Amino acid sequence: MSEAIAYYPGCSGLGTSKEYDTSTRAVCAALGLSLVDIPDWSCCGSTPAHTKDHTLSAALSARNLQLVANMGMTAAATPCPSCLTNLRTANHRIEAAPFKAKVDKLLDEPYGGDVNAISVLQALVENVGLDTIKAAVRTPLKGLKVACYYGCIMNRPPELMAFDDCENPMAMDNILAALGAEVVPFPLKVECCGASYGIPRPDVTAKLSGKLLEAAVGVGADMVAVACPLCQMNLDLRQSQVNRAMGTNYRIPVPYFTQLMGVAMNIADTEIGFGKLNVDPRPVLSRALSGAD
Amino acid sequence: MRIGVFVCHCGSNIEGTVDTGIVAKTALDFPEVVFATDTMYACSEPGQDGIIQAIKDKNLTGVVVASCTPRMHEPTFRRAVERAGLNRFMFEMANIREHVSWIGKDREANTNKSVDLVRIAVEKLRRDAPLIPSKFSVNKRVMIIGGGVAGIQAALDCADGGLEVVLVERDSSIGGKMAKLDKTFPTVDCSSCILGPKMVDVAQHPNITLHAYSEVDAISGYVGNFQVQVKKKATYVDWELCTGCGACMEKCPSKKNPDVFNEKIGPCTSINIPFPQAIPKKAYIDATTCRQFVKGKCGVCAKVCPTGAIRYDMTDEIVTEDVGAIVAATGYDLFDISKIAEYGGGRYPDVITGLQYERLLSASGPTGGHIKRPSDGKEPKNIVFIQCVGSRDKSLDRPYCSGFCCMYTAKQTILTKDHIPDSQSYVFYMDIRAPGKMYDEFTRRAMEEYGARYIRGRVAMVYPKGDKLMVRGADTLAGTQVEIEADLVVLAAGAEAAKGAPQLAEKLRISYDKYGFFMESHPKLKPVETNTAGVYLAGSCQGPKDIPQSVGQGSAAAAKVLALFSKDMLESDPQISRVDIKRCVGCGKCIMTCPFKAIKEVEFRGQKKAEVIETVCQGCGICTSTCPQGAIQLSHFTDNQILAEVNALCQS
Amino acid sequence: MAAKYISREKLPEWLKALAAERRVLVPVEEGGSVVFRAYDPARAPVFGSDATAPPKGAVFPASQELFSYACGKEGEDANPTLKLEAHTEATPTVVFGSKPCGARGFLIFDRVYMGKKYPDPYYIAAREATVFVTMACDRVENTCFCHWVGSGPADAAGSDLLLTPVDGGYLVEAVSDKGAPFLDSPVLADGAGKTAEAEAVKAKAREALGEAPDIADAPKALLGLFDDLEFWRDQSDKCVSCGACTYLCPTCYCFSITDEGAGLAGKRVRSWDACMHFQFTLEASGHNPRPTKAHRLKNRVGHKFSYYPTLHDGLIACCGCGRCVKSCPVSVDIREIVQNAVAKAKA
Amino acid sequence: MSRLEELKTRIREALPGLECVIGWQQGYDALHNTPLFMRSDADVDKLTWGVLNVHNPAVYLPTMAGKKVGVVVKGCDSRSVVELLQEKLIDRDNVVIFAAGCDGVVDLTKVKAKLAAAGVSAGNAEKVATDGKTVSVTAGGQTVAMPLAEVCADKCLRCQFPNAVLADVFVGDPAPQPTPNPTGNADLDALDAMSVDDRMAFWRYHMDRCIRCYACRNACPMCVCRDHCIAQSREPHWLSQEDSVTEKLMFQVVHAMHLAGRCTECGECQRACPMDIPVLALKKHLNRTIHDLFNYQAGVDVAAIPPLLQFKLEEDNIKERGW
Amino acid sequence: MPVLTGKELRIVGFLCNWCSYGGADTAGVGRFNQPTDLRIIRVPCSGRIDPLFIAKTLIGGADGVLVSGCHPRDCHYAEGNFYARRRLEVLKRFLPILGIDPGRFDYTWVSASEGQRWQKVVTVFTEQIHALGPAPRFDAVAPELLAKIAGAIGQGGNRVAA
Repeated sequence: MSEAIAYYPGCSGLGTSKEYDTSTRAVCAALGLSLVDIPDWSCCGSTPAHTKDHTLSAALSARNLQLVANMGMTAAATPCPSCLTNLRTANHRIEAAPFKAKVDKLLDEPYGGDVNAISVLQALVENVGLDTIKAAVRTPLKGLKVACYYGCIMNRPPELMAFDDCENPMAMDNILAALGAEVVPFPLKVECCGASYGIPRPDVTAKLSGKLLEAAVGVGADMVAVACPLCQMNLDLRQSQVNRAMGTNYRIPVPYFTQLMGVAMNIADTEIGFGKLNVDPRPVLSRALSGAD
Repeated sequence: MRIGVFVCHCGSNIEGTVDTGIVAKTALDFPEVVFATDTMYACSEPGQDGIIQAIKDKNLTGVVVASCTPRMHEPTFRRAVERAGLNRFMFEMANIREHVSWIGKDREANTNKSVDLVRIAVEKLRRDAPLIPSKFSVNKRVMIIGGGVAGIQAALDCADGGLEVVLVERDSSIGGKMAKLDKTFPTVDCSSCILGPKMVDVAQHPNITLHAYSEVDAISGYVGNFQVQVKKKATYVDWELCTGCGACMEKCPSKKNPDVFNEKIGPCTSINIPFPQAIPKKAYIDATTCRQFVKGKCGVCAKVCPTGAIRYDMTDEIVTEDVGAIVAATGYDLFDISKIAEYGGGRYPDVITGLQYERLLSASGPTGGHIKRPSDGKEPKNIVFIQCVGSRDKSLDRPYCSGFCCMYTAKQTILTKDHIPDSQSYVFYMDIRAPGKMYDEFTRRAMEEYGARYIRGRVAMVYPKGDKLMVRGADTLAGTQVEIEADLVVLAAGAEAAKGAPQLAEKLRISYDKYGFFMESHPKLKPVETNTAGVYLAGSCQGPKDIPQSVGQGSAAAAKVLALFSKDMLESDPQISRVDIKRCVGCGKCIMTCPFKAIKEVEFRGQKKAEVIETVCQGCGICTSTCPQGAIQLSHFTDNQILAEVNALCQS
Repeated sequence: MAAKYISREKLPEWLKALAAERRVLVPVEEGGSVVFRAYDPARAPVFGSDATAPPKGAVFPASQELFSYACGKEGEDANPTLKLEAHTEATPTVVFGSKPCGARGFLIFDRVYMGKKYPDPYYIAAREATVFVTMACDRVENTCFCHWVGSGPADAAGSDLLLTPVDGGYLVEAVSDKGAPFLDSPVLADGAGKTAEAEAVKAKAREALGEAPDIADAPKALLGLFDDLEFWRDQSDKCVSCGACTYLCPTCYCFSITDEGAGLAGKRVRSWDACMHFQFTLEASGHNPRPTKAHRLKNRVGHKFSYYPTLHDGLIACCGCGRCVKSCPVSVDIREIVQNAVAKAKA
Repeated sequence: MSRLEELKTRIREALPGLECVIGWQQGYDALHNTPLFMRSDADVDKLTWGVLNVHNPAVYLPTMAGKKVGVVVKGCDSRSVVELLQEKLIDRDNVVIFAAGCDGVVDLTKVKAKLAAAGVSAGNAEKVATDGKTVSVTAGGQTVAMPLAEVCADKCLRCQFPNAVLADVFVGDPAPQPTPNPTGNADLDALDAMSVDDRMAFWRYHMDRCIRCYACRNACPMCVCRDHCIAQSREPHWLSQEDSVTEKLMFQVVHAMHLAGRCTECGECQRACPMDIPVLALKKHLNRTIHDLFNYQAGVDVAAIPPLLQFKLEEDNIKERGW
Repeated sequence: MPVLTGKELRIVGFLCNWCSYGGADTAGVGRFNQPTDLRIIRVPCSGRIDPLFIAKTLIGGADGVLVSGCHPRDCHYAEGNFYARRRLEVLKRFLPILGIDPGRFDYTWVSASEGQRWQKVVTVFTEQIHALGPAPRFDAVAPELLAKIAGAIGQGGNRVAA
C-alpha cells in the first residue's frame, strides 16, 4: 500500500513539538503513508490572526490549502488540532460566497475550495487502518497502561471536525490497543487542559491540568498519550507547576501517541525524540514492557 | 358577474397598518366589481349579515372578502354566501392580515399590497364556477391506533356511544406508557390501579375489537370509507387457546433477555406476558431470542402449555378493516440518552432514564419495588436527577419542552425519600414547569417536605470515579461550579415522536412536524382534528402530554367521531379534477401520477380517455400540472385561474 | 417612362435617401434565414436569392391590434364607460428587393380586402402606403414555378418599381403610377443603354423555367375530388399539419381574431391563421368539419387552385414562389398534388 | 443483396398484414428526400436508404394509433419509437419496426452553406452521390464534394445508437459505434459560454423571426398533444396569438418543459424550423440536466418511467438549499 | 396599483395550502416582520405548480418567483412535493439557458409550524432579488446588446443563405 497525502506540520511542529513532527513522519513512512511537504507553507491563521480578523485568518488557511491543490492533491494532514480547526473552519466559512470573495481578495491566487484537511490521527485510522498498524508492530506495548487524552478541540465542534465521537472519541484508544497497550478507561478524554491560559492565568491551567493528571493516575495509567502540542506542554512541561499548585507529586510521562507508535514499530530513537520531553517515558516504558510492574 | 368586495378592519388588526378604505375604493376599479366596502369585523354576525344583505341588495353573484387567512374563515364565509343564495364556491379570500398587516408596519406598502391581493382574488373569482358536492355513505366503524391511555379512553367513549371500535396496539398488551408508571403525580396514586379497570373495560366491551401485537400496514380510501390493512404479527401462540396461566414463562430456558416492558433494566423470558395486568393477558414468543427459533430446538413451552396453544409455524397475518374514521393515539417514545455522551447514558450502567427508575420503584418491576442500582444492586444514597435531557435543547434538535418531566422528577424524589429515608436527591433543572392543578404545590412539597435539593443549572459532565459517578454542573443561582458524588444518576429523558410515527402519518396522509409529532388542524381551535377528513388525534402523538391531557384528548377525539357519524351521508368536496374529454389524448400520465388512484382509463367512442373518480379525488392537482395539454383541470384552481392571477400581478 | 440605371455601389445611397423619408424594408440575413427588416446601413441586404419569408408582413402583419378598449367605472353600480381606440393609419413604407412573386401575392389579397363587399381599412391603409421595389430574377431554383400560375421571373404585377440585374448594377423601371415618382431620384442614372441587356436577363430566366404543364383543368379536377378522401389521404400522408407553408405563402391571407383583456382594458388582435391547423375550423361545440390533415390539405390546395380562381376571374391564389415546397419540413410539393389531381381527373 | 434491396424484400413480405410502411423516397429534387407511405409493391420500389433520409418517421405513428403499421427507422428514430411505446402512445402489437445500420444523415443547412461557399445554390441541385464518407452534390452544372463528417447532422456527430435500439427486422450488418465528436455540441457549448444577459439577447434575436408555424412542434415525435396543444387553446389560455418575442419564446419553454425527460434529441424541431431558429439547444440543455439529475436518457428502455412522472423519497442529486 | 416603485420589486410566491401557506400564516400570527414585495398565490399543493407557471411569471415580467411546499414526506397529498421537487429543480436549472438568472427563482419547504423559517425565507429571497435588481426583459433587450449578439452569430457564419 502506498498512499500520499499533503503534510502540514504547523508552527509547533518546527518548534515546541518537534518530536511530534519527527515521530509522525517516521511512523507514517514506515506505514507506507507518504507525507508530502507543502512548498512554501505558512501560518494557518491560528490564534493571533483569528482573534483579530476572521478574513485574514481564513485567507492564511486558504493560501495553504490552495498550495495543496497546486500539488495536485485533495487532502492535507496535520498533527496539530489547532491548525486542523483553523483549516477546517476556513473551508466551512468560504462556503458562503460573499466571505469567499473577501478571502480571495487577499490572495494572489483564489482558493478553489476543494482541499480537505484532516488530522494525522484520522489519516492513520482511515488512510492507513488499524490492521496495517497492527501488522507493523514489532515491540508490542504489552503491560503498558495508557490513558488517551485527546484534548478539547480535536473532535469539536463535531459538525466541523466530522471525525470520531466528540464526547468519547476512540481513535487513539484503538491505535494504542492495536499496539498492544492496555488502554485504561479515561473519563476526561476531552476535558480542557487549560490551553491558552498558561500565560495569563497559570493557576487555572494548573488546576485543570492537575485534574487530568489526577484522573489519569486514578485510573491507573502509566502515562498519558496525547495528540496536541499545547496539551502536551501543559501536562508535561508544566507538571511541576501543577504539583506546586496542587500539592501533588506527579511524575507521569506525557508522550505523543506517535512516539508510542514509534516505540512499538522499532523506529529509531532519534525520530521518536523522547529526550525532548520533560518527564522521560523511557524508564516507565522499560519497566512496563519488561513486566516488572 | 357582479362582484362584491368586503375589506375587513379586523378591529385594528388590519386597519392598524392597512388603509382598508382605500383598498375598497380601489377594488371598485376592478372588472366586474360592482360593490366594495370596508367592514369592522367581516366574520362577526353583523359582518356576515352585511355581506348577505349586499348580495341581495346589489344582486351580487360573487364575493371577495379581504381579511384573515382563508385557512381560518373560508368555511365561515362560504356558509354566509350560501345563506344568501349563492353557490359557496363563488367566493374568494384575500389574506391581508397574516400575509400583510401583521408582518409589516409600512402602511403605504401594506395598503398597496392588499390592493394587489384583492386584485388577484377578483381575477380568480371571475373564473370560478359553481361547484356542487355529491353525497356518499358513511361506514360507522372507527379505528383507534394505539392502546395507551388516550387510545383506551377514545375507544371506550366511542364504544359507549354505540360505535363499533377497532383498537390496534403495537405491543402485546394495551396500557402504553402509563402501565409502566409506578405512581402518578400529583396525587401519588397507583398508576396501574387506576388504569387497570379501564383496560379490563376494553377487553370486555362488546363493541370493541382489539388487535394487539398488530400494526397498521396500509390505508386507502377516504373519510367515511377507509380500508385499513392491519398486520397481526405472529405471536407463535394461539391466543384463542392461551389462558395466560404463565406456565410457559416459568419453564422457558431463555431467561436473560432484556425486558422491554421493564425498559431493559431487568431480564425476561423469550415467551412472555409483559406484566400481570396485561390486556389481553396472553403470551407471545420473541423469535429473536427464543431457542426454538435461534437454535432450532427447544420446544419446552409447547410441552408445558396445558392448552397446547404454542404455534411455532405461525406467520404474520393481514386483516382488512373497513372503517369510517380513524383516531391516531400512538403516543411517544423517549429520547435516546446515549446521544448525550457527556452524561454517560448507555456507557455507565448507573446512568438511567426516569422511566427506568419508574420500573425500579414499581412493585411489579424487576427489583420488586426496591431501589437497587443496576451495576451492583446496591441501594443508592445520593441520587442526582438531571432535567431536560433531550428537551429544550436546540443543539440536539429538541428545542421543545417535554412538559411532564419536571413533575415526574418531583414525584420520583418524593418516592425516593419514601423508599430510602436516608437518601438525598439532587435535581439539576433549568426552570420548573408546573402549571397544572396542584402541580406547583407538589414540586414545593418535594423540596420542602422531602428535602430534594434543586440546583438551577445544567450538568456539564458525568464521569466515573471509583464506584461513584461524579456529576459536574453549574449552580447558576450561586454562580459556582458544583460537583456531586452520586450513586445513581436519573436522566429526565425528553419525549420524542413514537418510532415509526412519520411513516404512519404518511399512510394516514396527515402532516407531522419536523420532530415527527402529528400536526393538528389548528393549534388553538382544532386540536384533535387533522387536515385529512376523518382522521383525528389523541394524546402524545400530537406532542408531549401528561395523563389528564391525554385522557381529555381521547374523549375529545371520540366526540369528534361521534359527531361525524351522526350523519348517514357525507358531502364530498367538489374541488376536484375534471377531464375535458375533447382535449384528452388518453396518454395516461395523470393516471400514473395520481397519488390516490382517483383517475381511471375509460373508453369513449373507441378512444382512450381519463376519468376522475369523484369521491376518491382529493383535489391536489398533480394531474393538472402533469397533463401537457391541460385537459384535466382542478376545479377552483384551474390553469386559467392561476394564469389570471399571474397576469394580474405581472401586468399591474 | 424612361428606364433608369443604378450601379451596385450607388445602391446604399439610394436606400439611405429612401429611408430618410419612410420605412424601408430590405431582405437581410438573420441566423441563416433571410427576412425583411428596416434598412440599416450597417447590415448589407441580401439580394441574391429569394427571402425565406416574403414581405407579407409589411402590409399584413403577423399580428396586429385592431383596436384597444378601456372600461371606466365611477363608483359602485355606475354604468361602465367604454373607450375604444382603433388605429388604421399606416407607416409609409418601401419594400425594397423582394422578388416579383413576393409582391404579386398582394394581388390575391387585394381582391379580398379591397373589394367592395368587405373593404378592410387596416389593409387598405397599409397597402396604399407601401411601395414595392422588386428585383427580377436572373436565375431560378428547383422550387420555382411562377410560370405555372401566369407569372414569371420579371412579372411586374403587384410591383411598383422593377429592378433587373445587369452588369455592374440594375436597370430600374417604373411599373406602376405609384412607382413613377421614385425614378426622379438624383441617385439614378439614365438606363436607356441597359434595357436590352435587362431584357436578355429576363428572357434567360424565363427560359430556365422551361415549359409549364397545362393545369387549366385544375379547378374542375380539384372540385371533382372533393369527396375522394383516399386521394387526399395519399397526398397528405406525410404532411405534419404545421403552418410553415401558409405563413410563408405570399398569398395566404387568412386570419384569426382574439381578444386579450387585462383587468378593465384589453385589445382585439388579428393574427395570421393557417388552414393546416386543427383549430382553423374548430367550432365552439368541439365539432370540427376538417378534422384530419387530409381535409385540411384538400382545402389548401383546393382553395388556391380551384375555389379562389372560380370566384376571382380565374386568378390562381398562388404566386409560384415555391416557399411552401422549400420550407416544408417534409417536402410536401403542391405542384405534385395539383398534377396528381389533374391526372386523376383525366383518368 | 444490398441493404436497401433486402429492406424492400422484407417490407414487401410484411406489407399484406400492414396498413402501410413508412419510409423515405426522393423528393422534389435530388437533394431532398421526403417521407414515403408504402401501401403497394410499387411504392416499395421508391424506398431509399442513405444520408438524405433526414426525417424521423416516428412522428407519424401516434396519429395512426389503432392501425397496424410498419416503420423504417434509423437508430435515432428508433429511440422515438421506444419512447412512444414506453408512454403507451402506440401499441407494440401495432407497429413493425424495420431497421438497418445508419452511417449518418446530412444537415441540409450545412450542405447549403458548403454549396454557397463554392458559389452554387442548393436550389439548383441536380444530383447527389455518396459513398458513405463523402457527399457530392451537383448543382448548376458544378459538382461539390464534401466530407460527410462536415455536413452531417450534429446529432450524428454525437450518435450513440447508429443501430436501432428496438427492431423487428434488422437488415445488413450493424453500423460500427461512432466516436463521439465534440463539435456536435457546439451550439450548446456556445450558449454555455455566454453570460445570462447575452443568452437573453440571443433568444430575443432568434425568436424575433419565429412565424409561429409550429413546425418544431408538429415535426416532434413526442409532441402528442398535437391538435390540443396549449399554445393555441383558450381553455387553458397560456399564450396569446400576438407576434411578440415573449409569447414565442414562452412556447419554446412549453415545448421544452413538456419534453423534459422524454426528448430523444432527434433534432426534428430544429430541422423543421423554416426560419433556422436553433431551438434544439434548449432541449439539449434540458436533456443534460435530466441526465445530471436522474441519470436518465429517454428512448432507450421501453420499461422505464419518464423521470418527471416518478420520484425518489431521497433524491440522489437534488440538494436542499439552506436559507 | 403597481409595486411601489423604487421600494419593491415584483415577487410572486406560489404556496401550497397545507404547509407553506400555513407557515406564512404562522409567521403572520407571530408578527414576524417581512419585506412587503411578495404576493402569494395559494395553490392546494406544490404538485399543482406547473413549472410553466413560473416560467410564464418570469418571462411575463416578475423579478422573482418563490415556490414553497410541504417538506418532503410531509405532503398533505402524500406525493405532490416529490413530483414538484423534480420539476422545479429541472426548471431552476433550465432558466439560465433561457437568459434568466436562476437566482430569480427558488423553491423551498416550509411547514405550517415554521413561521420563523418562513420569515427567513421571505427575507433572504427578497434580499436576493433586490441584489439582482429589476429583471431584464426579453421584449426590451438593449439594442447594443442585440447588435453584439447579432454580430457574434454573424461571425459564426455557418447559416448564411446562398
